Amino acid sequence: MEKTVISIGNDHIVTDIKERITEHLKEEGYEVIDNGTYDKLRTHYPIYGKKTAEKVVSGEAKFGVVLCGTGVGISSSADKVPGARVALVRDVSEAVYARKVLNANVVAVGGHITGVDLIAAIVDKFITTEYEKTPEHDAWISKIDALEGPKPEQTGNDHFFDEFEKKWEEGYYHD
Amino acid sequence: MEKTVISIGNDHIVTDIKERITEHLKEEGYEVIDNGTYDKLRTHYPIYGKKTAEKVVSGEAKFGVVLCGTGVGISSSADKVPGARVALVRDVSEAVYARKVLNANVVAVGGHITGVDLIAAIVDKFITTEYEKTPEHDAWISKIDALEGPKPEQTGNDHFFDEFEKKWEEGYYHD
Amino acid sequence: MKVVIGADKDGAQAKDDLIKVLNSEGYEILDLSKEGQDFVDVAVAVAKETLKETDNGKDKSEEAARGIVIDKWGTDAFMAANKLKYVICANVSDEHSARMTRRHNGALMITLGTAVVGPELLISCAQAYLEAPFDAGRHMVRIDMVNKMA
Amino acid sequence: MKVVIGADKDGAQAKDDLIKVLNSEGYEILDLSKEGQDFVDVAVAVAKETLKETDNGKDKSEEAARGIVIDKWGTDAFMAANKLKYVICANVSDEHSARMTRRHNGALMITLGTAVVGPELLISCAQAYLEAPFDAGRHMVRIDMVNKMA
Repeated sequence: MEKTVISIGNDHIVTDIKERITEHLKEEGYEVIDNGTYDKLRTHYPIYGKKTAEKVVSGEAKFGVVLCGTGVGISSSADKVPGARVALVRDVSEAVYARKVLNANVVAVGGHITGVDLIAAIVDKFITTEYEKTPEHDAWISKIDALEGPKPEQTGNDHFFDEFEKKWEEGYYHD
Repeated sequence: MEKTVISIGNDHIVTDIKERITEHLKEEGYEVIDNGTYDKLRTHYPIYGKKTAEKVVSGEAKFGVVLCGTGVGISSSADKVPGARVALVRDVSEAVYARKVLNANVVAVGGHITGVDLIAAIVDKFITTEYEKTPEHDAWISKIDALEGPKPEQTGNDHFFDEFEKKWEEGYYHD
Repeated sequence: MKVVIGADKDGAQAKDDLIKVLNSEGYEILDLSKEGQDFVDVAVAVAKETLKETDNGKDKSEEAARGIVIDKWGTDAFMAANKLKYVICANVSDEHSARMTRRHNGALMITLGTAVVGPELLISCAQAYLEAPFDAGRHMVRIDMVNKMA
Repeated sequence: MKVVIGADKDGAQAKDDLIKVLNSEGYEILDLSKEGQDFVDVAVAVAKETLKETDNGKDKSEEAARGIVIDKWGTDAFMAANKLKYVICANVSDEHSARMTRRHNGALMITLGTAVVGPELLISCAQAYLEAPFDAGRHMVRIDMVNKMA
């Protein structure tokens, strides 16, 4: 039997939390595509939010999981991927709702807001809850889809953020 | 100026989280009494809940912080220390309420339920919020105090749980 | 399973809503709420009745009675209830804690605060608590320790 | 500071309560709620108005307008709002996220779900968001990246 594939991504703040969730998912029998980041070196959440969600939309993975400190930055980036429907949550019941009603395909949690056991419980329930297809639910999803703008050059483009990484390396951005 | 002293305790599940909160408190200028446990070796939360709360009631520390997976086991134990008023919380607003209205002196958080940054925010606000003394608040505290039973041999007794540790080592308790 | 429930005025609406759900799921409800009770009164009433129903908390079987207190803040009723001997009470605002506190702590009762827990989350926490089994085993040593504390 | 607020029917009561608090604290409130709106309508209305008030989110000063949406689940309005270019929206249910998402993400707006967030927590989250400054600095590179996404 083929394993269900989960695409996961995070920023450098919560790499340790990502590792624990990845281990948990593998123990539960899932295959995990880890989109990074892989260490604690300062980097930028949109890179990983975009990568993780694109793997879900392309069909390489069934669901996505994204984590940063509060979950906001990486989930906002992931949600801007066409076809991604991202739920940022702190409770199991929200994750269930997002699956049942909105057919959400990426779940986001704040790795420094929510503890590892509750994150695992949220992710487990998210990836095992089925979408409840109804005309009302379908209509909401279409309404959300219709908000997406045109995305030339964005999808699958690994160099989409290069200009900003260059400016970052040149010291343009600083505290 | 003397530093405010915080008494902290945890079970073996969340030692890493305790270390991060202890570091944070020291950075903020607090003195920390770490009552253990100090590693990940399986042990029992009532030992550390009792120790941590007793240091607060005796006056050695101004406030206590207790952590286990969900926070429940260690906070229930801490609350059974005479004079301890323990608040188990997942949000800053609950911690503020417990200080203002109940003069809570120990705060408990689930180290696997709540993330480190939110735990730090909760603890910071707990130890900097003043009790708002009113006749109604005083009356509630007296009413809670009056629920405490007699505690012969319990207070300050480091051997109080020895009988159970002995049975544990003998293999009496097993899954 | 008998569920012993109590609420003060701030928890009354949530309590009534929860009872409707639990009734429809076949739980037997004992509602101890009375006019004029504060959070201490409610916590103590629910704790004492649940202790009585469970042989001082020793009966942790799947059918054993459990207690639920709903007030504004939860953590205040939690503080009061745990003062009583044999009471292990959890203040709960997430489903995972609700489940694990029965599994690992064999919690006799939970408290839920409407100031922080929204109505849907409150119901799903109560359900998670009531549906969870007690794992016993190694967890009993900690419970024996807590129960020795007066 | 102008606060652009919207609620669907499930968020209406909490929205009215929040407006009372914010009015007493001197915020200027623009309530966009209208009969018959669903969570997508509310999210889009608040997002577009807040974008307009802030030069597409570029004005992140302490006085810059901010948006707040209250509905049943929060995470649905979050999903809709973030689809719009230049919108960085946070679904919030704790005070620390509420504060940090303004400081680090410069969040244009937040969503709050009454199903999971109790009324006191909801108000304290909204206050934490509105009171937080934007840290700019290194955080701008991430915001520039998000804003390039359509």
